[in-house]
Amino acid sequence: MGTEAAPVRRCVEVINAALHDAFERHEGVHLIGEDLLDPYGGAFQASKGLSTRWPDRVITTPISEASLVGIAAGMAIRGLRPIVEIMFGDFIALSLDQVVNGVSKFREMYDDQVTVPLVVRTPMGGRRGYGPTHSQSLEKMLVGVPNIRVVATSEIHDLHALVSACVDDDEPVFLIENKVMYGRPMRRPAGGRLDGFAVRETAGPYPALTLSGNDFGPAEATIVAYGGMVPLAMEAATRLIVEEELFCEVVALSSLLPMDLEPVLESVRRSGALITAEEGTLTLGVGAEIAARVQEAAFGELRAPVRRVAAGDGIIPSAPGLETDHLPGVDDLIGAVTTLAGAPGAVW
Amino acid sequence: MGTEAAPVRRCVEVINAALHDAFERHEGVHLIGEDLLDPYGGAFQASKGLSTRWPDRVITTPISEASLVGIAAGMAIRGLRPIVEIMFGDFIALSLDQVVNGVSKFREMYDDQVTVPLVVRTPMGGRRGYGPTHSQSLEKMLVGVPNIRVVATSEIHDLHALVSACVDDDEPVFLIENKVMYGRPMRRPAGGRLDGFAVRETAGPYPALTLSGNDFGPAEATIVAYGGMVPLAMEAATRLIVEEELFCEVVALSSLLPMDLEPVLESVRRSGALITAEEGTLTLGVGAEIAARVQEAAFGELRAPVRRVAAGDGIIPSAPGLETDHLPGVDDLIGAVTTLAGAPGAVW
Amino acid sequence: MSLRGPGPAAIRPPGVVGYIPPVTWTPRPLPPVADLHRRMYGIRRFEETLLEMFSKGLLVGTTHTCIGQEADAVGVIDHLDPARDLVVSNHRCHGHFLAFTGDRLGLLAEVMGRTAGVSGGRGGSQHLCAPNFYTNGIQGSIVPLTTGMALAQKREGAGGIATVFIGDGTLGQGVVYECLNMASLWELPLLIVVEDNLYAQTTPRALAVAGSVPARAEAFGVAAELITTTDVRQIHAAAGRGVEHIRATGAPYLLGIETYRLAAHSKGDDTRDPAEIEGRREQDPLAVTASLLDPDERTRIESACEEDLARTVELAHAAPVAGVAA
Amino acid sequence: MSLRGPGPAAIRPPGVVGYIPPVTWTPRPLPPVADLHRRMYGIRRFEETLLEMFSKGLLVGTTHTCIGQEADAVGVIDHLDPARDLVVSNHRCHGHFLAFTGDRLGLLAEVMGRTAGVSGGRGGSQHLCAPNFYTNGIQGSIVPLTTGMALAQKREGAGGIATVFIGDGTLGQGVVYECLNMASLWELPLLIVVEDNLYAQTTPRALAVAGSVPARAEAFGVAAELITTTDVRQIHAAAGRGVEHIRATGAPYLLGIETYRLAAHSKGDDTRDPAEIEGRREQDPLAVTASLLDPDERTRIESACEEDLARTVELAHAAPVAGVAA
Ligand SMILES: Cc1ncc(C[n+]2csc(CCOP(=O)(O)OP(=O)(O)O)c2C)c(N)n1
Ligand SMILES: Cc1ncc(C[n+]2csc(CCOP(=O)(O)OP(=O)(O)O)c2C)c(N)n1
Ligand SMILES: [Mg+2]
Ligand SMILES: [Mg+2]
Repeated sequence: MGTEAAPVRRCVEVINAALHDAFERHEGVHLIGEDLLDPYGGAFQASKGLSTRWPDRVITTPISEASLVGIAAGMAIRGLRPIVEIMFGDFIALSLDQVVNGVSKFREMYDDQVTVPLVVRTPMGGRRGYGPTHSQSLEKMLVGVPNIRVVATSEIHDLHALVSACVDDDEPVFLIENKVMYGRPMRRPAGGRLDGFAVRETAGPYPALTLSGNDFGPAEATIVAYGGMVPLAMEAATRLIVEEELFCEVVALSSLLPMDLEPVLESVRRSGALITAEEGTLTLGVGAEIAARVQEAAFGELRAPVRRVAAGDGIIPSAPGLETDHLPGVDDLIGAVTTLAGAPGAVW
Repeated sequence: MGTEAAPVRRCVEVINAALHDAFERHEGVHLIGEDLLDPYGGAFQASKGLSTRWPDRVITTPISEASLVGIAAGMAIRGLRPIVEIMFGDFIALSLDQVVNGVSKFREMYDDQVTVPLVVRTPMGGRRGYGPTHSQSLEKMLVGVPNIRVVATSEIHDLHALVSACVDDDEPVFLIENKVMYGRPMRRPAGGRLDGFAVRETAGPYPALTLSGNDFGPAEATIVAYGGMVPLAMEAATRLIVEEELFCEVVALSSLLPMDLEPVLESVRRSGALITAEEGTLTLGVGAEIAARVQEAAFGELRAPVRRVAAGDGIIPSAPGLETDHLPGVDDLIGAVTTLAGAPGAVW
Repeated sequence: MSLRGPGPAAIRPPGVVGYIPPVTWTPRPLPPVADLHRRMYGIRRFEETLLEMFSKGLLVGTTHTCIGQEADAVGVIDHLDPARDLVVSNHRCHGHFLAFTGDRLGLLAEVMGRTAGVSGGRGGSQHLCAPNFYTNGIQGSIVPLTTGMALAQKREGAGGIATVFIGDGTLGQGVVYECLNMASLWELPLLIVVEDNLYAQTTPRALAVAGSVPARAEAFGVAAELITTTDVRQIHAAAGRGVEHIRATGAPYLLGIETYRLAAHSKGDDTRDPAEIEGRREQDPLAVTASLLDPDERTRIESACEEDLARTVELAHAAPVAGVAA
Repeated sequence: MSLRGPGPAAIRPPGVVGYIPPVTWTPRPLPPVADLHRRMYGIRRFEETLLEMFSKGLLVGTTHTCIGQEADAVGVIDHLDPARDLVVSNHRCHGHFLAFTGDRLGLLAEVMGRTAGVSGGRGGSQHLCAPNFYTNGIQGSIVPLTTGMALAQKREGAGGIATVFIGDGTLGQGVVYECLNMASLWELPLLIVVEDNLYAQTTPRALAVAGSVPARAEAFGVAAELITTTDVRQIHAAAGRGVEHIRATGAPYLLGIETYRLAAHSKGDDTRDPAEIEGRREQDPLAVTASLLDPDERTRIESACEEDLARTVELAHAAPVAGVAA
């Protein structure tokens, strides 16, 4: 089940392989969630094969999201390493009491007498016509909760390493898996390059990748993105080079909480401008925290305010045309970069 | 039950009077929640007397927070005006599925065929030694949810008018009532002055108050606060005048969502610097959204980055000394103002 | 001296029990089988058409058909008065919607993402709204919603009933029991219909539902009945008993119907043994009614349905697409 | 042909049922009444001391005493083995904590906000942690936590039981039923003790609990018993039956104990009729045991307790205050 088995694999296959690997490495790893058993292996098939190989460590559950995360917390405190699969990220809302008033509190509230090494994996994101309750990007509801870790996958991250890091982490981790990403091939930099971009990747379990179209020369702007917005940011950067001869850097984060913005600040030192990109709704989205931190840490280096590109503050409609209008796209990113010279404060 | 009945009343009494008034004005107003019946009248006594006067419109419930907000949504869609009392704001986490995937979605998702005119009232805040699960300021979990309104009370707002506005609103409103505030006297500006400050108040149902120690002359900084941080910001501003001869403006918001920052921007035009003050934890707190908006809208007018004063990202400990250390206080606000001249980016 | 506290008779929830109890209703006799067949056939063909459109790539997103379970929708909803009763449904809601509203075009346009859809294209298959009809795709969360609506109906005093349809899998959600408790305490006119099709998505009931479904209601003091049938006449009779109980007493009721879903959970995701599905086809509710009909009458009914449906499809195709500038 | 799906015997949850069942245990005989009295008296006086300290302004925050309910803690927890069993409790947790750990100083220091407190002063009265003991102040949420711990214990195979204490009011929380369902399906060694003291804060049971408490467990296939007593001997016997059931079958159990809280919900917030409270004093569990003891023995036991407690108070006062630089 090594990562290098096949040259091109869909992201969901890599996640699946990493889960198999985690089950092999740790006796304590258990998977709990809905519709996990083979031949189905979870609604997005990320859990395929696990129940066949480890029938006593894959626990398919009733539809009881409010309890699942609490059950996992109990398992984790007692020495197991549970992984919870919440079928759609929208349903994380049902678990938030356990997250806010339990999982995130136990270690500190119990004076470090316990650890809660659990992983909650859940798919987020739209663009599949699933409508208002099956398309959201609700990671914003988690990033404000102290003492947990929130990690986002993207197709250019080493997903095998990322999933492994989450499982090995002694803190509770919420792993946000983008739905559209599942079906796309994982693409990794080779020789420090990917798709014509020069790439730098930070060290540590939850790396950020910085992509530059001109070998980290002067840039017009930095776009910080995560999850499903990463390929869109890359496409925007490519089109800006081709169509406008503007060079942008793209920073693809994996750790949303704790937030380590050093790669963003480093890029902003070259570009002097930052655009945050996220698929969730604008207000109090992840971009708000990034903007608040960067305007403070890089006040003297910003030649324009931090701009946020996000979904409008409303529902994600079901009809494809309405959904596309609602979600942030490549054109929105390009527009944000090209209007950087415009009047500040015009749009939020 | 008029607002002018007594010159000095505790905030909880004003809220209580406004609820009585709402029951009188609208047949459809119902109160639902735990331990509401007289003689108790709710854990903080805000609902006192209602069950005696309107026994068939005050519904005391089992401990079922996950359902209560959904029940209220059903009542509201069918033409009633329910008010839900969630005993402690910490328990709102139990209701978040109904908020995120129901209450906030119905009107838009159902193509404006319904409205959901409900109010959820809940006390937030610490400084009472109640410990990690009964002291939080979780309004941040609500402010990121599109299509709802989040309103915060403070002791210098006209609480009678504010509560009435919430009940009259056709959108779902979450009213955050500060616990420490309950027991303090409501203090209103008279002749445009309060406690030595000149005061301007915006029009509309959810006003913001701007306080100036030097009649809106040049100011060192603007402190934007809400809820229980309002009196602390006022105290900080007073001490800064007395101890440092620094004049700060304080903007006390009531509407956290939708966020109308015009009064803040107006004040920043005079001060050139903004400090956000909130009792909740820092990361992705309300201050993040304010900072993100203001740095964009007032980019050219800020002489320093927006600074955030908030609780540390962790639990609220129970021991009084630990709790005081953890929560933001007057000294933190004073420190933020006096170090404004310092190096930007030093602290978050 | 007993340690028991004051009993329910001594203390009533003052907030709710004081309401005027509902009074007038006329029990619904069983409609002619031809009529029931027509309604069920209309639902069946509507949903088969959706699946065809999906397989042709004419639809995107998701859909959950009630193929095999049409008798539940038709048998229960016949008892409801669209003017004063209301229905709340889940992801598998097309049958309930069509049985309650009859608005084929509004539903098809919605699933096709047209502005003429009942939710303007915003909601899609799982998020329908029409007068006295609402659906949502979050399992379980509709039960509190319906409970609140039942409370509003009790308050209104017009004798209306709030009916919510949930599946066996949704019995896993705790809010169901929170609401059984409150509906029982407050004596709300709430009808919970559990369509137990033996599976939740891929999960067989035995892996998700312990104990007994009616006992779960009865433990909260809610009257309940479980029937095992796809015969719309039996379902009609059982639903009649439930509705009568609610109209007469004002108190809630749970009706469990053991049935079977003949199509996939949504589109192609079926992990059940094909032989098992085949074995269930003889209980297809349409086979039951068809066997009772004169073949000519049946043909007449079904052809009329097909014509209606074809017209509906045409109209929906012609309707403006939501979110696309004209 | 039946429409019923595959029964529980045909399909078991593979993830959980495969575990090694717990095997060895020795049933606990009833300890001497003197011993039981000593334990209950220790809890009583500890909590009365807390209330005194509050009224003198020596404590801030909140506290919930189990005055009148001590027999539940002592009678149930006597059956548990602190080395392999675990206990999770709620806001009203001092009695459970003391019965399980005996650590008076750790608890007092915690409530007084001292670094020597069991949670370092971070948790306070409702958020205690000690080996195999955990509490949280959110009603209901501890039931999933305990269910997960029971699962871990089953996995471990050492025969441990996870016990959770909840109140009658907490039966309003849906997660209780989610977990009854899962514990039943997965055959988890979970003991749910419902301390039904007839009130939730100010709410009498009749306004919050419909139907029957044991029936709520049985509906999910969980064995249950309800007893109405404050006699620690009877509670000990009933808890023994529950623990024996779990150790023998591996399956969960619910024990309901109808009791009465003689003090306020937390400090001064009592809305009950004082006459009602007075009437309950003859069932004070300490009165029951005291009546069985030789007066001299009782005096010896109680004086020893008082001395212990006085020493504990002294030590706690001397301990460093959390968050205040030395
Ligand atoms: C809260 C929540 N969890 C999970 C899902 C995903 N989901 C959709 S349908 C379904 C199965 C529902 O089973 P059941 O209640 O038996 O209804 P059926 O599909 O059999 O009609 C699941 C798990 C959901 N929509 N909502
Ligand atoms: C989720 C939640 N809702 C409300 C409360 C506030 N509260 C604390 S104790 C209590 C009453 C609990 O009643 P019961 O379960 O009967 O236990 P008792 O206090 O009688 O021991 C309430 C409502 C809480 N702590 N958690
Ligand atoms: Mg089903
Ligand atoms: Mg109680």
